[in-house]
Amino acid sequence: MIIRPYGDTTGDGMVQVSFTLPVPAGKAGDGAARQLATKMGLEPALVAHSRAIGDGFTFFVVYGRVSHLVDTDQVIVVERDHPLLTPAEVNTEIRRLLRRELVVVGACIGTDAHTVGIDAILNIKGFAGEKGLEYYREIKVVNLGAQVAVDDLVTRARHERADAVLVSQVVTQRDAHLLNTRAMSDAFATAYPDGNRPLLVVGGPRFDEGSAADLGVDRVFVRGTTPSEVASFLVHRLGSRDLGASA
Amino acid sequence: MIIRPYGDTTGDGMVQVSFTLPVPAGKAGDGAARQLATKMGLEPALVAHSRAIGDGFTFFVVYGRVSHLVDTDQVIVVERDHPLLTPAEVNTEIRRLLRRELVVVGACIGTDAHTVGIDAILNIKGFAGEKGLEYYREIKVVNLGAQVAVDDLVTRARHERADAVLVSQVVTQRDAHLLNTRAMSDAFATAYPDGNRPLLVVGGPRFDEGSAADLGVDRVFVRGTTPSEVASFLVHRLGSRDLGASA
Amino acid sequence: MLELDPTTIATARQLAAQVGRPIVDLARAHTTTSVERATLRLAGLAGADPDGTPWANRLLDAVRADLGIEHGVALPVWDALRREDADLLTLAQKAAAGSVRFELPSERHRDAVRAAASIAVRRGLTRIDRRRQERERLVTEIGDAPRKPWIYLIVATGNIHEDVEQARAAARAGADVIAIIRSTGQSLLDYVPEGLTTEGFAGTYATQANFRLVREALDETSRELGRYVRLTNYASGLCMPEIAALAGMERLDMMLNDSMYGILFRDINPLRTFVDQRFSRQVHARAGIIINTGEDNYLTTADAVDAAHTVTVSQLLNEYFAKEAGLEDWQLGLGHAFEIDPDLDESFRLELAHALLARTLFPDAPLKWMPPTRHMTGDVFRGHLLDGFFNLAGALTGQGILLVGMMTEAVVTPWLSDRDLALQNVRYVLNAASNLHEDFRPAPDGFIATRARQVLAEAIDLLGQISHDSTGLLGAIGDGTFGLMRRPADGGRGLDGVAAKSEHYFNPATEELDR
Amino acid sequence: MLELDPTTIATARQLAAQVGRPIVDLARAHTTTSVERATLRLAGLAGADPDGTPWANRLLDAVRADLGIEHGVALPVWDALRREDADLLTLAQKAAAGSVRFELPSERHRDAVRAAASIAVRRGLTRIDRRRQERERLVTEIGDAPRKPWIYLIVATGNIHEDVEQARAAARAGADVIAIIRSTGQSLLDYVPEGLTTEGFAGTYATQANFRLVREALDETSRELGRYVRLTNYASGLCMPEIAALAGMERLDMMLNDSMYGILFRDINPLRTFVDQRFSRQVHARAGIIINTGEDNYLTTADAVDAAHTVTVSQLLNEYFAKEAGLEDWQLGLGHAFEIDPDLDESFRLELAHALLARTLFPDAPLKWMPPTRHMTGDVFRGHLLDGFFNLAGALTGQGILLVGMMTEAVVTPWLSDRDLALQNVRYVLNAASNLHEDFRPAPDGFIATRARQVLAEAIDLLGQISHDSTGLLGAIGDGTFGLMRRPADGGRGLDGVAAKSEHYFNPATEELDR
Ligand code: B12
Ligand code: B12
Ligand SMILES: Cc1ncc(COP(=O)(O)O)c(C=O)c1O
Ligand SMILES: Cc1ncc(COP(=O)(O)O)c(C=O)c1O
Repeated sequence: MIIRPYGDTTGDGMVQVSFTLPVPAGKAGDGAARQLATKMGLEPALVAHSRAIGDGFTFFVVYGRVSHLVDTDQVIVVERDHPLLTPAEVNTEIRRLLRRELVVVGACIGTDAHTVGIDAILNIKGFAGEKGLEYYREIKVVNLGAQVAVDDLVTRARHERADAVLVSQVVTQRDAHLLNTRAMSDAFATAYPDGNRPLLVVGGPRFDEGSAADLGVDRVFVRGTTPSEVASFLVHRLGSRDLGASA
Repeated sequence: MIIRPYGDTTGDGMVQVSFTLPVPAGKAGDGAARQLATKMGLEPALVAHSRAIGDGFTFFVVYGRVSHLVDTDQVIVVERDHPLLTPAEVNTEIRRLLRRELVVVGACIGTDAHTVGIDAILNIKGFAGEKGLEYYREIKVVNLGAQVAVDDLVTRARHERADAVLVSQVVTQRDAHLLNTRAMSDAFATAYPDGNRPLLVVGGPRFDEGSAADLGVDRVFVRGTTPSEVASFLVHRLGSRDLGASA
Repeated sequence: MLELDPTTIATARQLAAQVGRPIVDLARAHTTTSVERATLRLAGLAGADPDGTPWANRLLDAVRADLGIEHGVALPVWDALRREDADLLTLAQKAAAGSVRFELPSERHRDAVRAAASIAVRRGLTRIDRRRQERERLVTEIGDAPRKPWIYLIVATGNIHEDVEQARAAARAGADVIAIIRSTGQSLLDYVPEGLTTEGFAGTYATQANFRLVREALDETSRELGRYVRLTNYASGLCMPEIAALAGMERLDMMLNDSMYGILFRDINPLRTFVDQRFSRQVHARAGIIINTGEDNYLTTADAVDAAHTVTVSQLLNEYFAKEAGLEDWQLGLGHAFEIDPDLDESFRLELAHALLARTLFPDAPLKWMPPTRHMTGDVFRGHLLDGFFNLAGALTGQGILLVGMMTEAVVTPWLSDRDLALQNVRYVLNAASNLHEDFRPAPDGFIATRARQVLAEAIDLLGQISHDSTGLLGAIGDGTFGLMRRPADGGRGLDGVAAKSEHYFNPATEELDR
Repeated sequence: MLELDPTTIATARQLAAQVGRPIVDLARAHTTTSVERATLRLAGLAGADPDGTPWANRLLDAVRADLGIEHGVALPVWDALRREDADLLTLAQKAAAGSVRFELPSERHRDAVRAAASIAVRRGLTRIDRRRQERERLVTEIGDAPRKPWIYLIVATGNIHEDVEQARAAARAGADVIAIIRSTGQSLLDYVPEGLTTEGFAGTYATQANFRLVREALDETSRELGRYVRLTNYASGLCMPEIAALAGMERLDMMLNDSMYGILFRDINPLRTFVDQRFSRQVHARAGIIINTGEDNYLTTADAVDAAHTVTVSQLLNEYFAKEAGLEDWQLGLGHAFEIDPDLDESFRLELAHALLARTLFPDAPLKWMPPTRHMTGDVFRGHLLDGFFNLAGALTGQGILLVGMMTEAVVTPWLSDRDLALQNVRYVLNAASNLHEDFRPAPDGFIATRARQVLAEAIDLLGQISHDSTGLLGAIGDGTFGLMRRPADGGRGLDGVAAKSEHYFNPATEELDR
């Protein structure tokens, strides 16, 4: 289906934009803002507000109509291609598949110390009313906490014979989350024989779900993830994977 | 000069966008939002917020980096190509040019009743500390007020032998301001022999200064206009115009 | 609440009465084309001719051509009905075709004609009575708004069908009152458009069909939500009496109806306006409709601090005129607004002072609290913050009807998302600070109380001047006392539609309503 | 202010002392690598080797290799200096090259060595004293912040040169205090980086050179603006003592310095932290630096309502430790935050209750009031509104240091425009409602007072439990009492850098500071 932004009538295409330009406030500045807005597709573009910040900078609020069409059929979303299981179901699956506990090693790598997110997934306390993975009888959770160096993570994963490694990245300034994630996946790639490494799962509020392949991991989770989504994914993947190897 | 938006470091190109799409909230919705943002040039585009409005709609806030470059040399602004005069100077100029009062007819046309703007230009009270045109000894102001029909405006302009007609348009919904302005300039074109019509000046907070030609008027003023800017423009144009005709 | 000297308050009301009485006398002594058309509409005349001119206008114009309006339409029209023995519509059509001559009934028919007219008009009033009972029933049946202030949201798509959708969405999102903005300029039309309309600028037309469509839709939504959602529109303008009649017959719940708005902001003749507003308010009173007055508008053209007392004066006058027309305290949505320059020191406390003054002067009226508009800019972030403080002032000072402010006030007519953000804003403030007023205790002689007393004193001075000036209120309006708008008594639109009542004047509607 | 029973308050302080005393005894009985390095830095050792390891670390490690740190570095180092008769830097270089052996001075040299060490270290302390006087002079000369609360703005570009620009812009835009955020992870470095730095995530490094550069830039801006603009950075971490020393020597004006933050949020060993924080606070006390504590952080991991009393407990402990270390009331920027779920009923009044409790418990401390962070979302409009109510709460409850909240809290590190919008927000609120507190009178037994008393009671209960439990505060920290973070006494980073003082232990800095 083809749709357009909706201001107050179907198809009006109205959007709001704000940004700062390194120009002094004034007519020329407004013109520069209009130029940028036009390049973004706003036509006409109304510079509704411009305010000087310090000397060299001006902040702008622009309203306008974009002609871009959104084709909802072209939207690629990482939809769950597997059922969402209850803890009980997850436990049974694990027993069936592994005949032993599923070992999950979790950490917040690099210099990132934001553990609330990963704890929401791992700790019993859980998130959004769901209990975390520690609550699952058949899952053994090793939560390494924050600011874990990639090498230490690999070593611990090995030592714990981890089936899955869960990594959180919240700080994204200067793409820290991408750099750290790639460093992590590379390290596992080199440390393990092909196809034999644990499942690599990263999560954080500012990741792009579609970037798993690009980051060299098996799955990327974003804001609002709940523990059961993660657990269901893990058993699903382990099921559809040759287990002889990792055993 | 080539510049880019400034978030917190030079050249980072960061902008904020918000809009509503006629889609239900959810992953697919976020994907649609990302698609639109990408078409606007945000790469990567982070859907920071999405919230359902009613059933069929979702509001999005998106942050991201645009690669568009702004070329400040390409910015066209309607810069004043004439000096900004004091009331005294304006009066002298008028005396020199016309040897009589300059007649200005002002109105808020169509169904628009927003007179504060035009009154700010015409009334003695003025705007931003400047006195309005009524204060100028050599200017005769006929302020017809709000919701004046175009035909009545033309008739009065004729009857007053107006040198300039000042029109305000504040309501812009469904391009009311453009429709009304065009209707007005057409009416004057037909009512007056070529090159003989009074100066046509429109103003309002949501006009594009560059649209004068397109609207068939001599000048467009926008938000923040002050009376002296208008007065200076009038005498400048009258000066650079063959006066025999209008006399 | 503030401590205000009761005698000072009494003086203020007395002066307002002195200033208002001569205006009421004028209103009683005159009639207008719209008053007479409203009478025809109450008697059941509806619909329009092929080019959209309402039959009420066609019939009235015919009568007027023959006799003028100074005797009222009732006598000539029902006399003609007797002669032609036709129904109103047929008569209107014949009259439009020019095949009817109108005259006053002869002595021997006069009583019969009066009686016939009265019966016909009473039908309209009875319909209004039924609609009022219906509202009362629905409110008890379905339930009322959960709290005060009522949350009042504007819808203005310019297409009645989009309006219906957005009105429902707004109600579901938490609005207690929905206002359908009408098209710019309708107030200057000397007739009420007919049918469902899908055009207009910054809103679509106020028509009987549109009223009915939206009210029905909201009845449905009200049931769905378990709370009766109120509907409002605008009366002020050249057709105040007729729109009031239609609103009553279609069970609108509130109407914007100000005694001076049309004069000041639409340049409608003062006399015309005062005659029309009195009749329209009598109809509102009967219909159990809550009126909203327009003092807030003054602060969009005059400074909210300098002109604060003119708002108080206008509120007192609106109260006087309203009560004289039969409205009760609970029906008086007196207007005021949060329009003080936000860059002014203590601006928020000044707003609190003004809001508390109104609250204290009119303890039983559901005050209408308008959001910042004039000082809103394209900085929508700042605007959203200002609206939050407006909401807080509303909660702290116990306002009755809270108009939801939109961050895009200075940019566009509200977007769907603007309304949603605005409602979240209101909900946060009302929820997070709902009972903060318990901790809000302005010192008896502190900044707030002192400012409130000063404004009241200035209001009393102004009323005093007006009442002593021979030209009275009309003179004051001519001098730009309100909203800096100068409107001379003999200027403005619609004066030609006013006539002094003749000694034969008869209008069954006013007879009934004046009781 | 609230009415609180003085004896209840006294009890709370007593209990805090009972809980804190054993920790102070521990701190006195131990030293750490960072304390000893700080001593060397005070004695003038600066700079780093070619791969960036500070000479202070190189020298200390050499000493430690030979003797451990339990005797302190002073005796072995100044004994070696005597033998080698070199200056500190040369000695460090030789030691790094492995060409020096360290030992305790022999009986006959001990006094001379102590004396030499004391003279050297006192030079550093004198420099700190001079910087303090300099600040006092500048504040009187240039002028101080115009009002309370002081407006505190964060700068975090990750490049010190961009930081300088943004710091100046922020000051011109109205900030009274500028915080340069350091790079994530610096707190886990067991050394202080050297030189001007242009990298880092979410901030750049805290180095002596960076401190100096920004302070000088702000001195210039302060003169330009006619008000002394304060500079802040972070002490907490593995190098608290050294950073404190550098901050004192470079005239920083405030430091984030919490007795437990490192333990809870950086998993640094409790013993290490308690020893380091004591020394660092003694240095801050001497430097006339205002500390900011970190209770606000607890509310980012624990619920602001359920855990409200843990904030109070932590404030009381931070106060106890601070005073024991010689800090005075005016130097205690005790932390708390506006972190209650905004969807909670009465959330705003609950915030007011908590803020007033802190205000009343610590009347002479410049409380640090932190903005909403946890409940901020990508809805920047809603966020801007929340920040406005945070600002209002700050104004109503007389907070001392107002951290400016940014609408993009949940999205990015602050943008230039975010700071500007945030400052406008603060300015509007402080200006429009500056004296609203005069009208804010929580009823003695109303919602707010009751809630405040309840939180205080819960705090006293908790302190009681901790003081009766044999494991005391260390046990409580192990159980996740604060911020739901469980940190066992023997866990965490940096324990290997702690040693019990030997009977020979000598440290001229502590001797001087303990006076
Ligand atoms: C709490 C918090 C802190 C706490 C952290 C306490 C702790 N132990 O975690 C404290 C106060 C210590 C802190 C410190 C700092 N913080 Co901080 N902090 C936040 C805050 C307010 C909330 C983060 C949070 O807890 N969200 C709640 C959780 C549940 O959501 P979540 O992390 O998104 O997790 C969910 C999903 O993402 C997903 N998920 C996340 N991880 C994983 C992993 C896996 C495997 C899976 C499957 C799923 C998953 O599932 C979770 C549940 O749905 C945010 C601002 C905000 N409102 O977002 C800033 C924020 C994250 N912090 C920030 C920064 C910069 C810092 C500091 C560097 C300096 C500063 N500004 O304070 C320091 C240093 C921290 C460091 N070294 O990393 C920035 C990051 C900017 C950026 N985009 O890079 C933010 C955005 C604030 C800001 N705008 O400046 N912070
Ligand atoms: C004041 C006001 C009113 C007053 C008008 C009183 C009066 N006598 O003018 C009242 C309350 C009556 C009113 C009513 C309505 N208003 Co109104 N109103 C405003 C408001 C709050 C301020 C406008 C204003 O006075 N600005 C101050 C003046 C000085 O600025 P200005 O007009 O831009 O003028 C300057 C320049 O533009 C320029 N200029 C302007 N005209 C001219 C002409 C010439 C020749 C020159 C040289 C220069 C010039 O110079 C001026 C000085 O610098 C705006 C919202 C806002 N904050 O902008 C809404 C707004 C304009 N109103 C609006 C609407 C829709 C209405 C209504 C239709 C319904 C409603 N929402 O209330 C009604 C009906 C009005 C009608 N029939 O036209 C919308 C318009 C939406 C749109 N973009 O189309 C706005 C934007 C509010 C909104 N978001 O809904 N309104
Ligand atoms: C009292 C009153 N009447 C009527 C209106 C609307 O009138 P119009 O339709 O002429 O814009 C308003 C708008 O603010 C008002 O306040
Ligand atoms: C008391 C205290 N110390 C230090 C920090 C910063 O520490 P780090 O640099 O480890 O993020 C904070 C941040 O919020 C803090 O509150």
